[in-house]
Amino acid sequence: MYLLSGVAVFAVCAYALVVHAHLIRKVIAINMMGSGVFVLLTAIARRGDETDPVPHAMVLTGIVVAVSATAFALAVVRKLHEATGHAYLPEEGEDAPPDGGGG
Amino acid sequence: MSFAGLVLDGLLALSLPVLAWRALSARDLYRAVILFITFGVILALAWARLGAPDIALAEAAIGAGITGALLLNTVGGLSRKNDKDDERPDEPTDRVGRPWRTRLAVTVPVTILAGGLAWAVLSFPAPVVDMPSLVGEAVAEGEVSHPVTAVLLDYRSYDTFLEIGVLLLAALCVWSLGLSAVRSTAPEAVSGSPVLAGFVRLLAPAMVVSGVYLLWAGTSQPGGAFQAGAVLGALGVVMVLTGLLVPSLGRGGVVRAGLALGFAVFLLVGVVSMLATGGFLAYPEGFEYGLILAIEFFLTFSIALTLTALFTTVPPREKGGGA
Amino acid sequence: MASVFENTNWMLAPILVPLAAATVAFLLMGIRGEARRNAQNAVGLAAALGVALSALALWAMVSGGGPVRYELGGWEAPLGINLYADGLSVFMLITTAIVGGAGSVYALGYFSGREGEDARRREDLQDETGSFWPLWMFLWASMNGMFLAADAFNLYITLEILGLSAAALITLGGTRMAFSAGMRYLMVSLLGSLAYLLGVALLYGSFGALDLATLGEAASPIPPVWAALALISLGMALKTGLFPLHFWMPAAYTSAPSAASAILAGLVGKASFYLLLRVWFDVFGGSAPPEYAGQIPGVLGAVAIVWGAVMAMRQTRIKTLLAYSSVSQMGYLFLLFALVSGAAPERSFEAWGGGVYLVLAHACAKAAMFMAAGVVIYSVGHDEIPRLRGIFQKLPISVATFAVGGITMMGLPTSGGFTAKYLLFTASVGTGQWWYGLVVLAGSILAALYLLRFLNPALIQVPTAKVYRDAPQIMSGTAFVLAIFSVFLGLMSAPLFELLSVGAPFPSGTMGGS
Amino acid sequence: MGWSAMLPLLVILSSALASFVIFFLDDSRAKLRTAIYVGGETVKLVLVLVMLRGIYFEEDYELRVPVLPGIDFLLRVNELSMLFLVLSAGLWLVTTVYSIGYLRGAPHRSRFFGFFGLSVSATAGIALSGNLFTFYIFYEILTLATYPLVVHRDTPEAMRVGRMYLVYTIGGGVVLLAGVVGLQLVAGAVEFTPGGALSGDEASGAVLAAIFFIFIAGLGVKNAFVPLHSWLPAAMVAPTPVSALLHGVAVVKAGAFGIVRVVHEVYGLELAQTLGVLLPLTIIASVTIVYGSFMAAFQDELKKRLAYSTVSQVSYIALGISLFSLTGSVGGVVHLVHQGVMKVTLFLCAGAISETLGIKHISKMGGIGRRMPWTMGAFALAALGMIGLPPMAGFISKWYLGLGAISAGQPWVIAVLVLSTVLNAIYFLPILYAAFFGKPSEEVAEAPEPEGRFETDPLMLFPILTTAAITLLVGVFAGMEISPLGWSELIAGRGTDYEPRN
Repeated sequence: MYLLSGVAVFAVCAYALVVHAHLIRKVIAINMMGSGVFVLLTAIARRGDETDPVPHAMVLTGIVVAVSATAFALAVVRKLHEATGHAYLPEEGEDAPPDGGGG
Repeated sequence: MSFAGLVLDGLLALSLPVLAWRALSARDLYRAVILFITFGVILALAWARLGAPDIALAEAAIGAGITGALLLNTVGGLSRKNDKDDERPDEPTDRVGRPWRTRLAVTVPVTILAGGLAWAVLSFPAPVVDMPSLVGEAVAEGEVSHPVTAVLLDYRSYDTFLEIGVLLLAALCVWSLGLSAVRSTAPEAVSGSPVLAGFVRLLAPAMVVSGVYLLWAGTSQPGGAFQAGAVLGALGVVMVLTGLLVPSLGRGGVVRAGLALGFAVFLLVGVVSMLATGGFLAYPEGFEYGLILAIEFFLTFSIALTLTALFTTVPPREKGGGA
Repeated sequence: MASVFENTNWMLAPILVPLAAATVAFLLMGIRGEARRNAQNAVGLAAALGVALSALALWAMVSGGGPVRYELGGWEAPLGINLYADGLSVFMLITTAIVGGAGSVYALGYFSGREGEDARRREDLQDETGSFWPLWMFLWASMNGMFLAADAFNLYITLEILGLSAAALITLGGTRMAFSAGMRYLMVSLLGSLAYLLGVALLYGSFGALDLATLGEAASPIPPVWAALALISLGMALKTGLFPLHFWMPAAYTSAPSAASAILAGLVGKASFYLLLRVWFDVFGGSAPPEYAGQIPGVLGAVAIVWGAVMAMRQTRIKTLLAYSSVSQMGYLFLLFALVSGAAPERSFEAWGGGVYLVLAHACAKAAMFMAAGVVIYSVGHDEIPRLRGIFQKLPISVATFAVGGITMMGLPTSGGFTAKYLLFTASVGTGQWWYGLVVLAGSILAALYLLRFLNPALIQVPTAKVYRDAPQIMSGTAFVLAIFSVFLGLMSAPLFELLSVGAPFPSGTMGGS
Repeated sequence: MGWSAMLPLLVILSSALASFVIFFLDDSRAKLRTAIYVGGETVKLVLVLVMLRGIYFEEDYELRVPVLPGIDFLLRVNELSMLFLVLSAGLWLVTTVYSIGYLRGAPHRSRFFGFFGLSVSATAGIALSGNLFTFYIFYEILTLATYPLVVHRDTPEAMRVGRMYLVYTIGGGVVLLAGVVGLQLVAGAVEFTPGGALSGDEASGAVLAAIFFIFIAGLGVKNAFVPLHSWLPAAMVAPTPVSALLHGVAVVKAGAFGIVRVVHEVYGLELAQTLGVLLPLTIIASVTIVYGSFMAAFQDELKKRLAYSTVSQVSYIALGISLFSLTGSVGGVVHLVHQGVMKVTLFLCAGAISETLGIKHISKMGGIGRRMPWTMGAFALAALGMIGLPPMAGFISKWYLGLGAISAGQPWVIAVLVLSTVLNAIYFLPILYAAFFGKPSEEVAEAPEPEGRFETDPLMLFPILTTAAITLLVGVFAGMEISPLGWSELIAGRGTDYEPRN
């Protein structure tokens, strides 16, 4: 049951990650995608007679890694917002103007 | 499993993807973040049900708590700037990114992905390696009785070592951007409120005590450096929000040393053990418990400090501690 | 001396040395100005030396005694985490030692720019926060850690360190474009790692182990394994920048500071490619991936070769030209999947070895070329080709570096690119898939065309752009030496292939001839 | 590794190392550069002569280094190598001396001489390669080393041509590589063997024939077979010594030499005949000969006319090789040398004229023979040789080619030779006539008087006279055993027993 739940969360967020343009939504999507994997791992840990601690350790590690990445991602979003006034990534083709666009 | 339990599990399992969907398609970003935090809380519940109290604790403190605070902080920072800059005033509520054609084009592969994954997870074979009993045997012989802690700090200590490296790296990455402090997103009344500050002052010792307890308990029951560090990190965030801690946290050198401490101690223990026993992170006989506890102590400190630093995002000042 | 090299603790040095250096360099960030730069430079160079020495030690160890396994914490797999070094691992370590070492030396000069010399737009040469060295050391450690890892989850952590530090290095560029490129790379990288992690979760769910060797023994063709392989391949193809997943690459390589671009383009993409090699050929060793599966990366790689080259021809900046050239060159790497799973198993080592050799050859040449581009930007303030007509008169060494590095792109002798492409071509004809061979050959001509796009105007004798300041000799010198090295790589292939054959997934005895 | 193994390598390195050193010299240090250069050349020539003697007495020189498992880097010397090596080393010396005069005071001389030396090193490598793989490596190095020479003037026009040059030659190289790999896969490592390395059992005849034509297509670019020739006239933008190098010694010849190697020492005449690949080659060569001659007649720019002449003349080599006849082969191989000497002379003259008088077009060369008698005398000698006037070098070639055509049963080739000779006469004789008997053109009349004792820079004049003399001598003394002809007979006769020597 939780196996499928994890898969569903992963798929929903994968969809949202591509569809939504706002970077904060993308960050949230990636975070929850990770959670989907973690749910799957924990569910795997529960399959046998006794609980398997190894996936638990993996998830704990994963959570810490996720918060680290999120913190950096959000900081870049802020920086981008400072520099450009919005929090979107340029669309394909916009990001390599001939003069480098670096301003 | 009881019927009630089954129903609860079903509800939790079902609500996770639904909440995810709701959060990501929420009307505005604030709502999205709030739904994200709710998702985290439900997730913590689910983990508790799945027999993973360690993860539930960590998720509540880090996944929902600190990540949520980070998101709120950023959303607040962005919308504040937008007040001044009317170029895209509607930004925080924006949610439509792509025309329907693109959406359809994305839906098809995602559906295939979901279907394929579901098929895959439903056809798991019986595992070749019986990992639980392997761990069980090793724990029975070792000095640390809580299996998750034993895995984290002994059998797979190298992973944990690198993971602390990730935390340190994250702080470094954030600082490399040279951001200035976000003015506290909490309403003025909150950050300046003496009542709240007083409450936090009262709360702080309690949280420190619970953090230390978690740390110590971790060797024999759920808890450990991560949970303790997460709780203390959350405390740090609250203290920054209420103005009890300056965003730069203190003198640069001290903060830096504090951040690197956990990683450095881990590295040092690894190298020393390599010299002593010939294997990296192979604890000498009899020192296992003490060394793990020592590492955990420093980790807790560094994790808490790093989480707080990741929240403030402000590089430390090199001279004096003024914000 | 021999006994010293037999100590398997050497295996940790390529990881721990840069990690320790990263910590020290991080602490040194607190010092200001010249003193910090000097101190960080010293730490960085010491680490580069350490990595080089340990890579050599491992070379000696692996060549002498075959693949080495190291049990971390004294715990046997599958309970504990192992490190594992075979020929491929050591080959990759040597690659990072060479290119990373050169990148470090280059950075000495690159970040020595003084503030306020000129108000014109420049790359941020100051590295005001002193972040370059610690970030780069983390990045280096993560790559080396990846090459030595024998544990699926451990690989995930190294992937994350790699992604974070690489993204931060891109944002060091400090421009608007650098922030968006860094953000895009970060997203791509996180998505790639998550896909990988999900794949690992599926494998753990199937077999209950994370140790690669254990997984390799247990692997059987069942749905979760296919799904895992697909997810891992997708994630790594995304991070490597396989067409059409290369969209993040041009902006990322272009907007990073050139010292970082050289490292990113030279090494970072190769790390995820390495992981693909491991997973396909060592973990699943031909048991799980169906014969035709290799055609997918193969065909995409072939398209990438042509597409990247055509796009490169249309660029007006040196760095974007080089970035698209990377898209094209990365395509060559992916050909090997089609060639290895082809009908003629005796050709497999050729294809595999050719691809791996191109990793080294391309890393050296492309890093050198990015370094040369950096010298141009440092001196002139931009890298726009139309405004660099006749720049050879002012910056002969850098233009020469570009030209010499280009020999590898074109796959001409005696460069390492020649050796690699020769092998790939032989394998494609030998397995009856001559159409891949045609693409390999066509790629050489296309490479000549896009290289001339810069070389032609650069060599013309016309009044040329003003040089605002002279780049430190160490920058142009390093780039040139690295480029020259790449040209002679073709002559040094014998010992390197001997190394590669240690623990290789394919027998090497049949190579060449029939 | 003994002395005899190192000798071939030293021959290549002597000029390569000198070139590397020269790259790092400042342009102004002409004396030092010349000293290094001449030093390298002297060493090289001595080594070549030592080897020449050794080969004559049937010593072996072989250096084998495994590069990839199963693939060797192989330098091995045989009579054919020596022929090409002596040609390249000798003419290199001459053109170098000439270049020193030609480029006096010009920019980027260090770059020029560096790549000049590298090109000749690559040519030496081509001559000494013992297998196809090694041959290919040097063939491509030659491409790269000559590119900077072609674009030496750095004008937009030069860059455009350089691009064309690179695309053509790299394209050719890539096709050649396809052939090399194809043969490697079919027959394993193929080493050059007099009389042919292949037995014909390696694969079906169709496959071997296909690979043969891949080789011809790849080598045909440098050899400038029609329709792959258009880079050659365009490459005239290069400084004249470079043109001389490209036409007489290095690039075009590398293609021709490669064809000789492939036909004679990879496939062998007999196998090639059995596969039926010789006749198509004869036809391609014939078409190129006629087309080149024809085009040459329409050029007014002297260097362009010489370039088309090269297109035509170089294919004599392939023509001779493609005749299933010992005599034909001798004619082809000997033309490798003869054409080189004659064409270098012509180019050096053209360069001297344009440098001294600024004249580049034939229509302005009226009366030039009176202003520059020695130069034009040399030009006349070489041009008459090209036409095939006895006893000049070109006559010997054509004579043997004609005999070969008859003995190979392809008498129509005679018609090609005659037609080409007529065209040669049409495009050379008017030049000679105008130069010596025509009315002085404005440019010639207004040209300044020579500054010194000589009509032009002595460093340019002496090389011209030297090569002109050689043109005459190789023809007059063709009967001697060590003449190019004698040597070619030696080459053609090895490993063959299908035709008695005539």
